[in-house]
Formats: sequence, C-alpha cells, structure tokens
Amino acid sequence: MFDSWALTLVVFLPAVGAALLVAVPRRAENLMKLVALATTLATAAVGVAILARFDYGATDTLQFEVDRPWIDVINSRYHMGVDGISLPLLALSVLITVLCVVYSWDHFPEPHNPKAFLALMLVLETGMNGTFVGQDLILFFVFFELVLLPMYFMIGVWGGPNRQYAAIKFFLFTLFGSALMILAFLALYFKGGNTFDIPLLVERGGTIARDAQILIFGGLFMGFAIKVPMFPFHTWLPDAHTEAPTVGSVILAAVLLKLGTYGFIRIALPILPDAAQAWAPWIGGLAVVGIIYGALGCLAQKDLKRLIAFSSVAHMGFVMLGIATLTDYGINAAVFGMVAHGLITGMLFFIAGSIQERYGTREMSRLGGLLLQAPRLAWLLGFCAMASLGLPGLAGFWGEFPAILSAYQPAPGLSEALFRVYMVVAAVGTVFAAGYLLWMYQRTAFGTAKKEFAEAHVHDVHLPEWLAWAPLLLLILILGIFPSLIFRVTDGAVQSMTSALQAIGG
Amino acid sequence: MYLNQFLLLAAFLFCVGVYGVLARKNAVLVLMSIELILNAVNINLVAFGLFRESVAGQVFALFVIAVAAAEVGVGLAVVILIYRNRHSIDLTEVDMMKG
Amino acid sequence: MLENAWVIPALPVLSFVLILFFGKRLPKHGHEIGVAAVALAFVLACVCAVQWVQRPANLEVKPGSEEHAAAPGSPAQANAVAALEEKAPPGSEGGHEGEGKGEKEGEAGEHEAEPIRKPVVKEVTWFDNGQTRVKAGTHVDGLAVTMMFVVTLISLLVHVFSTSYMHGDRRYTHYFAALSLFTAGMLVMVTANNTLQLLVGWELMGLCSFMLIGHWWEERNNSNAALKAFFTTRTGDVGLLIGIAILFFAAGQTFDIADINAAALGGEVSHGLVLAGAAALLCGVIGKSAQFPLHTWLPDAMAGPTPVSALIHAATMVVAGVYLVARLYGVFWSGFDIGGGGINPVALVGGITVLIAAALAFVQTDIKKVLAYSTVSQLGYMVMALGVGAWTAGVFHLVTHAFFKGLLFLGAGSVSHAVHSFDMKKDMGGLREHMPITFKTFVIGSLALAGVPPLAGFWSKDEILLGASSNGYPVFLVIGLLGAALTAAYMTRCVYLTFFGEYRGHGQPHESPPAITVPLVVLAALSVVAGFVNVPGGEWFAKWTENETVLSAGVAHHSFSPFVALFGSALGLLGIAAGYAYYWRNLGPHRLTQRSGAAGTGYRILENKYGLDRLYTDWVVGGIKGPIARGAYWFNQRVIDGVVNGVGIIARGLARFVYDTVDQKVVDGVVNGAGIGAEDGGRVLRLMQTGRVQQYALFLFGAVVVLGGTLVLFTTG
Amino acid sequence: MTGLLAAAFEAPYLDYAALAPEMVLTGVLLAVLVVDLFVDEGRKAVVAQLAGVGLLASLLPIVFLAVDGNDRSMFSGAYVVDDFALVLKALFLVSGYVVLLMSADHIEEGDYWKGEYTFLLLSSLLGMVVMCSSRDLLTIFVALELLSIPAYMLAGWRKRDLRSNEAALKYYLLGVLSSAVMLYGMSLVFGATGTTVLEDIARELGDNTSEPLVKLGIFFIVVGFAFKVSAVPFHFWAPDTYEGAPTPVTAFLSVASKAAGFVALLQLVFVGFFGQDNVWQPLFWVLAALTMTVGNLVALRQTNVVRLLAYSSVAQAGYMLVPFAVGGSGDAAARTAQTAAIVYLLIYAAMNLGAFAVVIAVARKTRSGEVSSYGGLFTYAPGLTVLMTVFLFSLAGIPPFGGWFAKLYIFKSAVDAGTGWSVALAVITGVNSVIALFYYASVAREMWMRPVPDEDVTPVRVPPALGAALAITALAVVAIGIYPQAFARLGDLAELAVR
Repeated sequence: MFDSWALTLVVFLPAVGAALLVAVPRRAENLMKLVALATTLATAAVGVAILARFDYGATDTLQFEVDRPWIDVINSRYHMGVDGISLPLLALSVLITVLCVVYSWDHFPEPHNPKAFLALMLVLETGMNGTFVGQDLILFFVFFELVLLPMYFMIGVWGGPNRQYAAIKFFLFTLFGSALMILAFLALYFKGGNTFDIPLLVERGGTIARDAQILIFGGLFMGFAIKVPMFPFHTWLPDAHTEAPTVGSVILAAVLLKLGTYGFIRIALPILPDAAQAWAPWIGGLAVVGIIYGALGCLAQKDLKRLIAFSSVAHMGFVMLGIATLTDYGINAAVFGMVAHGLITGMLFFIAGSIQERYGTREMSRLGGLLLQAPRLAWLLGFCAMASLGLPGLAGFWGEFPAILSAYQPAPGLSEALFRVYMVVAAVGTVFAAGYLLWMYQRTAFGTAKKEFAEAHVHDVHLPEWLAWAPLLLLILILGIFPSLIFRVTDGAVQSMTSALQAIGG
Repeated sequence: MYLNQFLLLAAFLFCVGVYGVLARKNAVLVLMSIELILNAVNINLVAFGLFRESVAGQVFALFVIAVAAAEVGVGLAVVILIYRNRHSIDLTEVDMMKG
Repeated sequence: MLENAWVIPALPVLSFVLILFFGKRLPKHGHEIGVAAVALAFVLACVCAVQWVQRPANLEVKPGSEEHAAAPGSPAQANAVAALEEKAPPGSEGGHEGEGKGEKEGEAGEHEAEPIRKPVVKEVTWFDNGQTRVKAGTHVDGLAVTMMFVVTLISLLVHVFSTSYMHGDRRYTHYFAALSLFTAGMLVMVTANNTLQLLVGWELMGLCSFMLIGHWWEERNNSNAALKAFFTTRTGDVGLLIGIAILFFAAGQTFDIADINAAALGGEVSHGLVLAGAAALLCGVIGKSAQFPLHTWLPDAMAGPTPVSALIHAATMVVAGVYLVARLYGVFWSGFDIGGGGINPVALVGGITVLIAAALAFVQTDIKKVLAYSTVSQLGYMVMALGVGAWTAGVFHLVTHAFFKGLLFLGAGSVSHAVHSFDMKKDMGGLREHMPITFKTFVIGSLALAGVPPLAGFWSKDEILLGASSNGYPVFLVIGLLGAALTAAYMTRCVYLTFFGEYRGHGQPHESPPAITVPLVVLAALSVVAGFVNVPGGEWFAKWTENETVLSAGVAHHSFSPFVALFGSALGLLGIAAGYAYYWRNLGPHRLTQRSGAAGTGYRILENKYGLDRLYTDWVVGGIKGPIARGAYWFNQRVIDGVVNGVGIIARGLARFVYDTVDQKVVDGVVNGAGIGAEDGGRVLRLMQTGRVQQYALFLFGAVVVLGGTLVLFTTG
Repeated sequence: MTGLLAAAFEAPYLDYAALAPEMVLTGVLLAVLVVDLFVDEGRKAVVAQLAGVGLLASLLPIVFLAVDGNDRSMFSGAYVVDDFALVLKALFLVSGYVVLLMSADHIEEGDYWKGEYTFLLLSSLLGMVVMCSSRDLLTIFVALELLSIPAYMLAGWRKRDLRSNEAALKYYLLGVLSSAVMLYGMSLVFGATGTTVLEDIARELGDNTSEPLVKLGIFFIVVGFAFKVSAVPFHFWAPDTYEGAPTPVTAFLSVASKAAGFVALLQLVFVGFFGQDNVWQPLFWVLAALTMTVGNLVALRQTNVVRLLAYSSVAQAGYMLVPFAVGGSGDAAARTAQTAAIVYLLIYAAMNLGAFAVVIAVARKTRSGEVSSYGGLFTYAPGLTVLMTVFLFSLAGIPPFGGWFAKLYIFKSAVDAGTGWSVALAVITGVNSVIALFYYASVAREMWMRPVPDEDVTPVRVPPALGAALAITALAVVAIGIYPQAFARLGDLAELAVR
C-alpha cells in the first residue's frame, strides 16, 4: 500500500501544502510557517520511509513504481519510480526544502509576504521531486518546467537590486533549452515506437539510426546543458544566483542544477547510446573548459555570492566530465558530485546569505575579519570552502577525484588521449578551486574588520541557522568519510546502464 | 459567347473594385467599390452555373446579393456613426489606433 | 596492536573533536586532551614498534622474484563489512627464481637468505564503485611503524613544548585542535594501505598546515604564507591525483599500495605507464616535500608558530613526499629505472634541492628561515637518496632528521620565546650564557645536522653518500659531499650569530621553562643516539624497515665504506672550520659582496631566492588572478554574453534604429540578445501598422497578389 | 424550366434532432429580442440571464447527440452533425456563455444597449454553431456572414467612443473585403468543380490539381479565413479592433470568431481540399511562420495590455496554423494535425478568455489598459494576479497550466509529419515560444515585482458573474494542464473523416 503511494505522496504533498497555505489568512504568519514546515517535514518523512524501504540489493530496478494511465491519447503515463540514481537526489531535494523552510523562519527577504514565498517553495519542491521520480518523458518534462515559475518569482520578487533582469534571463535561457528538449522528446516518441516511457525507450533507443540519434541528442543536450549549466550556456547562472534570495540560491544550486545532469544520466545517455558516444568528447571538452573557465570567473569576482555562483560552473564541469566518460566510475562520481555539490554549495550560499544579512554587503573588499567578529560562521565558511575545493575526507572529494580518475580511461570507443588531456586539465582545475576559495576565505575571514564594520556588533550563528545547517554539515562530513553511502546506492543502477553503453562502444 | 469573356469581365470588375477600395477616401465610395467586387463574384457564379449546368451558381449569387445588402446596411451604419462623431467620412483620418 | 593500528590515528581524531567542541570549557583549554591523546598514541606506537621487532621474520623475498599468483582484494571474495582477513602478502610463496633485475644482484645476494617480517594488513570495505571494491585499512610494516613512532614522538614533544610556548594565545584551543588533527592526518597517511586513504591523510595535513601557518591570520603576511603553502602543495597534488589515477588503472583497477608496487615491479604493465605514474607522483612529492622548483612555500611557512614549524615543516608533513616515494618505491624504481644507474629525475630534483637550498641558507637573517632552507636541503638529501637507490638511507635520514631538525626548530622557538624575535642579526647573539640548555641542545642538533660523527646525522648522511657512490651515481656523491660542507658551514654561522658574540636584542633573555627545555633534551639525546640504530654491522633499522617491495626491487645493500665516511665527515668538519674561521677568527673574505661584483650578484640572486618567488607570485599567480581571470571574465561578460548582442547591433544598424535602442539594454545573453533583435524586428513591423484602414487593405491585396502569384507560379512549374 | 416545375417537389430530409441546438439557440435569441422589448430599463439583467440559460439549454441537445453518437448528414452532405461539429459547437456555446458572464456588468455599467447586445452576441454564436456543421461552400459563406455581421456591430458598440467606431470600421471594411476575396475564390472553385458540397469538390478535384485557376480559388478561400483567424499578413485589423472594441467583445472576437475561422479552415482543408496539399501546405507553412513570428515580435513592443493580448492572439493563431502546414502528408499526419488544432482551440479558448476576464476585472479599478497600470497588482489583488499569471504562463506554454499541452500537440503534429520542413517549423515555433515568454513575463513582472503606480491599493471588487467567468476558465486551464486526457479525448473524437 505504502509502496504504491509513496512517490505520489512525496511529489504531491508539497503541492497540497501549498494549496493549504493559500487558504491560511494573511495575518496568521506563524500558522503559515507551521503549515510549510509540517508539509516539508511530512514530505521528508515519506522520503525517509522510502530510503528505509528501498531495496538496496536491487538498485538498478525501479522501485515504488507507479504506472497508471495519464494521457492515453499520446501514450503518456503516470509512471514514476526510483532507482539508485534518483534516490540520492530525491533525498537531497526533500532535505534541502525542509532546511530552507527552517532557515527562512525569521529571515524572510523583502518584500516579506511569507505566504507566497513558502507556497512557491513548496511548488518548487513538487517540481523537483517529480523530476527525479518521473519515468515518463512527458511527466518529466512537466515537472522539469514546473520549477521555472516558482523560481522566476522567487528571484524576481524577493531578489536583489537587479532581480527582474536576472529572473527573466533565467527563465528565457531555460525555456529556450526546453523548447528544443521537448522536440527531442517527441522525436524519441516517434522513433521509439510511440511511447514516452523511459524504461521502454531505454530498451528500444539503441535501435534508432545513428544519425537520428545524434540529432535528437542535440535537442536533449540543449535542454539539459542550459540547465546544468555547461559552458557556454552558463551566463544565466551568475546573475540568477547573485540576485536570488538566499533560499532561492540554495535551492537553485542544490537541486535545480541537478535536473540537467540528472536528465543526461536518466534520459540522454541510456536512450541514445550511439549519440552519447558521438557527443561525449564534445561534452567532456566543454566540461573541462567549464572547470577552468568557471574558476577563472571566480578569481575575477568581487562579490562573494557571484564567486560561489561561478564555482558552480566549475563544479558542474566535474560532474559533466564524469558523465562524458560514459563509465561507471564517471557516472557514479557524477551522481556523487551532484549530491556533494548540492550540500556544499547550498551551504556556501546559506553562509553568503547570512554574511550579507549581517554586513549588508557581499563585496569581499569590504569584508574581513569574520573570524574575529563571528568565529563560528567563519569556521563554517572555512569548512565549506575546504569541502568545496575537494578536500579528501569531505563530500566534495568524491565527486571530483573519481571524475578525474574516470577520465583516464573513458568508455571503449572514446579517445583515450583526448580524455587524458581532459583529466590533466580537470586536475589543474582543482588547484584553481583551491585558489579562488582560499583567496575568498582570506579576504572575508582572515585579517581584521574594515573600518566601516570595525565597531559593528555581528551576531554569530543563530538557532534557526544551526538547525538548518547542521544536517548539511554533518552530511558533508559523513559522506566524505563513508562514500559508500552513496556509491552503494548508485553503483548497481549505473553499472547496468553503462554495461549497455559499453556494449555499443566495444 | 465564351466563358472566358464572363470571367474576364468579372476579373476586371474585381480589379476596379479593389482600386476603388484602395484609392477612394470617401467611405461611401469605398462601400460601393466593395459592391463592385461582390458583383464580380456574382458574374462569376452565374457564368459558372450556366457553364456547369448547375443551379447552385445562381442560388449562390442570390445569397451573395442578399448578404451584401445586409452588409452594406451595417457598413452604412458604421459610416454614419463615424460621421456623427467626427463630422467627416474621410477614411484616411481614422487612424487613432496604430503600432 | 599491529592489527589494531587504526586506533593510533583514531586517538588524535577523537582528541580533535573533543577539543573542538569542549576544549574551551576545560581548565587547561584543551591541551590536556591533546597531550593525553598523543601520549597514548605514542605509547601505542611504541608497543607497535616492539611488537614489530619481535614479530617473527618468516617472509622470504628474493630480489626480482616478484610474482603475483593471487590478486588480492578482488570484490568477489571480499564480503561485506569488516572482513578481518589477514591478507597473504603477494609473493609469499617465494621460491620463484625470477630474472635478475640488475647488475647489483651479486651485492644484494648477501641479504637473500634473510627473511623479513610480514606486514600486518587489516581492511574493511570502504565503498564499491564500478567493478572495484575499495578497501580502507591499515598496512603496518616496518616503515609504517617507524613513521608512527617518529610522528607520535615528535608530536608529543611539540604538544608539550606548545603548552608553554603558546601559553596565553587567543586561539590556544584551536591551536591544539589543529595539532591533533594534523597528527591524525599524518598517521592516517603512514598507515594507509591504499593510495586514496593516503591522499586523505596527505590533504588533511595540507589543511592543518594551512590552518597552523595562518594561525595568526590577523596579519596579512601570515595568511598569505598560509595560502601560498596550500596553493603550492596543491599544485603538486595535481600530479598526485593524476598519478593515483594512472596507477589505479595500471595496476588493474586497484588503489591498494601493495598491489600497485607489485604490478609496477612485475613487468606486466608497460614501462611507459609506470613512468608516467612515477613522474606524476613526483610532482606531488616536489610540492609536498618542498623540492626544487616548488620549495618556495616552506620558508614562508615559517610565519606559523615555531612548534608548528618543528612538527609540520621539519619533522613530519614535509617528509610526506619522501614517505610517498619510499612507500610506492616499486613505481619509482621501475618507472625511473633507479636500479639502472643513469641520472633520474628523483635524484636530480633531490640533488638540485640540496645545493640551492643550502646556498640560500647562508643569506638568511631569520633563524627560522635558515632552518627552513636547511630543511629543504635535507629533504633534498632524502629524495636524492631514494633516487639513487639508497632506500634505507633515505628513510633513515628521514628519521634522524626528524629528531635533530625538530630539536633545532624547538631550540629556535626557545630562543625566540626569550628574545621575542627571530632575527639573528638584530635581536640575538651571546645567548649561550643566558640560555645554557637551549644552547647545548642546539649545538648538538647543529652538529648532528652537520654530520659530525658519531651523532645521528653522520650515520644517515653517510649511508646516503655510500649509496650514491656504490650505486653508480658519482655526480650525486659529489653533490652530497658539497652539501655536507655547506650544511656544516651555515649551521656554524647560525650558531655563531645566535649564541656567540654580544647580545644585540632588548631586555634580559632567560632560559625557558621545563615544558620547553625537556623536549629539547629528549630530542638532543635522540639526536645523539639515533644513528646507532643502523650502525654498520648491526643494521637493525634496515632489517626492520625494508619491506618486500624494496627487496624484490633489488635495492642494493653496501657494506660500510670508511673512505666515504671519512670524506663525508671531513667535509663537514671543514665546513665548521671555515665558519669558525670566518666568524670567530674573522678570517676570510669579509665584505666580499661589496668588493666583488660577481659575489654581489650572487648574493642578490640568493637574496631574491633565484627569482622563483617573483616568478610564482607575480607572474603565475598574479597573472592568473589578474589579467587571465579578468580577461576570462571580460570574455564572459562581453563576448559570450554579447554574441547576439552583436548580431542585434548589426541588425539595428541595418534598420537604422541604432540610436533608439541603445538605451534598451534588455539583455546581454544569446537569448536576450536575440531579444534585442526581436524588439527591433517588432519595431519595424509596427511601422506597418499605420492605423489607416486603406493601407491595411493595400497590404491585404498586396499579400494576396504576392502569395498567390508565388503559389501559382512555383507550384505549377 | 418546365421539367423542374413539373417534377414533384421532394422536401429535403430534415433531421430535427440534429438541428436541435441551432433551433434552441434561434428560439432563445428570438425570445431575447422579444423580452427585451417588454423589460424596463432597470431590469435588463433579466435579458442576459435568459440568454445565459438559453445557451446552457442549447448545450443539452448537444450532449444527447454526443451520447447517441451517430453522424447525421443532411442536404446531400452540405450540413453534417458529427462529433467534430458537436465538440466545436459545445466549445462555441461555452465560450459564448463565458463571454456573456464577462459582459454582464461591463455592458450594464457602461450604459449600453444590453438587450440588443445580447441578441447580437447570440446571433453571432448561431453563425458559429452553424459553421461547425457546414460542409458546403454556400453554407460556410452564410455561416460566416451570420457570425461576422453582428460582430461588426458589437465591435462598435460604444457608439460615442471614437476608438470603438474606428474598431468597427476597420473590422468591417477589411472583413467585407476578405469575404469578397473568399467569395471570388469560391466562385472559382465552384467553376472548376460544378458543386459547392465539400465532399463532392474533393472527389472532383482528385489529387494535387495543376489547374492554376483552382489553385487561385483555394488560395483566395484560405485568404478569406486567414483574415478571420488574423493570420499575418491579413492581421492588420486585429490589434486596432481589439483595442477599440469593448473588452468582452474583444475576448469574443479573439476566441470565438477566431475559432470559427479555424473550424471553417479545418473543414475546407481536410474535407474539401485534402488532396490539394501541394497548394495549401506551403501556403500555411508561410502563414504559420510569419504569423507567429510577426505576432510575437510586435507584441514585444506593446505597452497596452489589450493590444499586447491582441498580438499574442495573432501569434497563437500562428501556432494553430502549424498543424495545417504539416497535415497534408497522409492520413495519419492529417489526423494528428486536426487533433492538434482542435485541442489547441479548446485550450486557447479557456486561457485567452481568462486573460481577458482579468483585464476586465482590473480595468474596473484602474480604468486603464496600460501594462504599467498593473504595477504592484500582487499587493492589492493577489487573487487576480495569480489568475492572470496562470493565464499568461498558460499562453506561454509553461506547465502545469493547460497551454503546455496545446503546444505539445502542435510540436507533436510537426514532428510526426517528420519532413525537414515540418521540423524546421517546429523549431521556429520553439524559438517563438521563447520570445513570447518575454512579453507574457513582462506583464507578470509588472504585477509581481513593480510598485503600485498611484499608491492606490484599494482592493478590486470582482462582480459575481465575472468571478464565475474567471473560475470557469481558471479551472479549465489548470485541469487541462494537470490531466489533459479528458480534453485530448475531445480532440481525438473530433477528427473529421479524411479520405
């Protein structure tokens, strides 16, 4: 009973919560927060139950599957399920939303309006969870797009000074990608025997002619690569991140960017193995360019949040490099990297938000001496910076190093020499990462406060912040020490996928 | 008589009507030009009806005549409306909304 | 204890956590936890050492007989968690008469019969990824035991020293937490059974080094030094990462160090691959162990508290690179063909480092910088030793160096504790009377460093020179001898400036409290006696530490050569004598730098540290942070974001609407740039919407004519 | 002649059941006319209520006919009541009902002639309902005029408003011209085939005629309806008329009248000229690409909401033309294309009517149609803002609002056809939907992210009728978006039988 309803619950509970929120009277702010918190907690509880009941021995099969008719006329079904690849991401998504609600508790950005803010957050969660469990292209598409609107408003209404521009830019870029993506989906529908069902298409996709595959992959690539975002489609990201309210940045970084990479792993690679072979060198190339380019972008930043935003470009470069190798190491690393980046960069954005709240600025040249004024906050920033630069023993490492490792020996059929060059470039990227993060840390945390803030009384971390951050910090550490927590979930699913891929290449 | 001659006449009338519509500033003259076009159609219909030995052409023509009468009625009403408000029926002056 | 060696790194980890969370509330602000944990770890390390020595030596290894019957660690056989199997070491079957590895086989033959101790391995499954099961665990052999002993000992002494030295520091608790974490990192690294775990420890140390160098981060210089240390080692780590990746695949998808060594020596892996792996790892070594040309961070790292310099930047962390070479010796041996006797990169890097760093030590006025360059130079010795095939000598030098260099740094700390400065020329001199214990121990350390027999440094250095001479590396013998003379000379200068002459500083210096002097005495004692662990004839150290990899590679053992020993110590004494003559007797070419242009130039080159710092800081880092990063960002904002902006601009020009739209800075992206074009398109199209009904009619008929005409013409033809 | 007289008059077969919706509607509109004469000026609301009930009543026979399920054909195929006809009749009647709801207070408060207004609206609706069954050139012509002539008058309903006059004039003149062009085309087709019944025309023409006269005829007919659906370059009247006409009328024109044009096109293309795809496919390709591109581009520059929606509806027409441009390659393609067009029509009606309903509601307070007057709407009318957002983003095709499914169907028809041209058109459509987002979002931005222009934050009062209209449309849009199956079924049902 639970198993067949679990995914429906995890996806639609937040939507129900949002509807309830709308019914709460305007004045009852505490009630709104409670409703939102209860909803996200309930969703998270379902998530935990899913984690508990998941059969870890069969991660390559879809579990908690629901497969009911939805839009018969186009053979699109309400088909949802989780396997080892989607489970960690689903868990990440439900966790992050709870934490965001907690963090927002008395931090609602201007113009306040907690009702709308929380409702949008819940709708966002529906979209994110749905994307990770949808096993039907149309269902996936609907959820994939569903996240656009709430995020648009979140940035546009609650964002920084340049918010309207950033919001529309985010929206236009993503929509452009998804317009081509939906065309690719339709092409798959017709080429794959009139079905949108992902598992079915995975079985049939290999039979599509190579040229057609390559074209269709192009459409998918545009959709996903913009969302990731890969160089050179990344320009929406720094703007969106910089302008978004803290919670928006966190969700954007932690979960939304993953939708793109997840799309590659779930849809593009397994359904179109031949095209994946053909595209992989280009994807890998763009990925490593992104790594270096993102790092250089970071080094040029003066704004703390924008720096973190650019670092996402670099980190997602590692994820994409892992994916481009088409090997199990690479894709395992990619999934791990997605989770780790979600935790770490999410945390960094939280901290950046808190710094901005305390100092009213994110200009690194005006900051300094955070370690003196708010030592705990500064320590956390340092911890996350270390995690972000891929310090072994923390989560970031397991997304980064295995990706580099896998580039040494890409899937059969891909040029080893080329990927080894990518490997070296990516490894050099780790130095850059250390560079910009420590440099950022030096400028914000070390030294003494600048004159304007010398007398300022700065709060150290408060309770809602601790509550919201503790799980992330713990997870960063725990996953860093016990990577098998993720690898054992993803490995089976990834192996069954790559074995199919390699059959093509070999 | 050949069918062609009717068709050419109709086409000629059509063109005259079109010219009138495009060139006259006076709204009433424009309405009359439209009548010319409709009559071109009628000629066509009747000619084809004969040619095809089908009564449908003539019936069609009758319908067109009737409908055209109604149309012109409405058209004149609109023109009168404009005249009342503007005291002019110069079509080139009616351009409040554009862009 | 050998099976449960994981406890030893776990103790300082625990201590770190406890200090971090509860340290501030404790009466001693946390140092009690740190000291206790490290002391316990030291005791356990001693227990390990004793157990290891007592362990029956029943593993026979023949040089060049590396054969791998069983591929250990295959995922199939390992079951779930805590597989407490004691892995049968590869090649334990023995008896396979492999092909001779090199011409040194005859000499190596004398050890052939002597069995060694089996390493103790304990593993648990860490994670499964792809087809590989990665196991975490401890691999305890002689090398690891030695390292554990050295690390815990020095760490303990430094902890004790710090309780006094750092007393009253505003981040006293954090300091001890970081020390604990550092100790943990180092212990994790030395006990690691796989390269990944090794990397974890390696980077953890880097982090702690960063934290401790930048301990007084209020000063910009200190945080700069911390960043520089981290970047530089991280740059080297690129090689380490790549090397680990290469070796992972070269050894058949395993991180296991024993397997990697075995594969590298086994000959099944192509030489090119092993060479690449070794070269990549060497980059990591160069970064971490401050070898030329990435040695520049170490002198700057002296910005940290002095005990930290003693522990991290002299005795332990900086030898991690040396340890890496020693641990993965199979890779380096076969990759660089060390047995072959040609000039190889490892020896070359070490040799160059020995000389250039020793030369730099002469021009320093900061006592810690002298010691820092000395450390760089001595690390060069170790690397060179490993590079010329003198494995045992390299490792042995690592140990003795830890003692006497730790001693020297702590001594310097003691001095600075008294005079509140590190500047030998301005604030020291004549301290011999004020600080007798410090003075005596410092002199012992200096003599040991200078290689004066029979102190520890003499024995280890002698073995290195011996190895270089007998393994067919005469060039490095010369370098080593030259280095020995230079070392002796600059240490003499250092001792003179610090302890002799007139006191030039302020106030009245006092001898330091026992918490500081006791560690000095302990280390001084060790500096005296440690050399005897491997005296010719006994050579116990070699028997305890040399492992299967080293033996099966066919590392040569040489009998004591009086000639080399004599020559080496003579040169050392010569150096001392020269220093004595120059400083005490005021002989020799004083003021040479002013008189001779060439000497002046040389001095300036040394003062500028060969310009490497400028190259790195100004050109490489400055270039990347400055023009390159800014350029990339400019590219981002103007070019990528502007591509279609540009298209839009051209479109506007054509449509003669350039001026109207400049203010419409709608968008700067591809999509948005298209937006500008689109808006202009909209503007043009709007012009057609004139509002005149007859014009509309004209368009209607016009369209009919054009479309209809096209249709009929083109579809009929 | 004598023969004709002598022959016994055989009355054509009349299936009264099939004609029931039209007859009920006719009865209601006559009743409205009569009742209006006897009702006092103050109680004219009764007339509208009567009309509303009448519209719902005429839906009943449609339901019965649909349940019965038989196709009924009269006048040798000139008038057919099949599922296609029933689905679209229902669409017109429901849209008419919603427009009536929207008009109720607007017309009353504007001191207009409420009774006549209702009567004309019903007349125009009758024309549309007839259009759905017309499979004959003559019937189509009559239906077209029946739906157009009242609409000309409705456009000029605010008699003293110069803009309204102008709207009527432009609509009228261009409407008449285009119907003249269409008639000319019809005369040519009639001349070529000797019949006016679409099925017979199809039989007579055969496959892919090479007769230039026939091509011209088809072309002229298509042009007549291209005007009706405001396809570029026959769209010039639309923005001006939409802006000048009373807003409910604009809503009616942009939805019902446009839909009628598409209904006629569907019947003409897929029944009458199906074999002639060499003529109409390229024609529609050009029209579709031009229409959506021009509509969207010009919409970007609009500052008036009604005018913006006018251009938006031009662009939407472009999307709806896509299936016509790709539907000729075979039976399957034709079927997908028809379904796509019909589904789009249904969904478009809901979302566009909804958007206009919000415009009417907001204008009650702001008395302005400028986009800038929507500034900060969210702060004082959150409900309306959310609804407007729903409608706008539905028009933009963002899930989970109905529009995405409509657009998906359009894409599907294009990809299904599978030719290079069709895929190219699909890509053009995709790019256009991104451009379109920009102006839809600009209205949303105004509402959510900008300050209130005049600081006046008194809430907007929404009268019950208008509220009902909003509720119906919003519900439809969201329901379609989340569970499109029900509506997609209608689209499938409504396929015309293609030979």
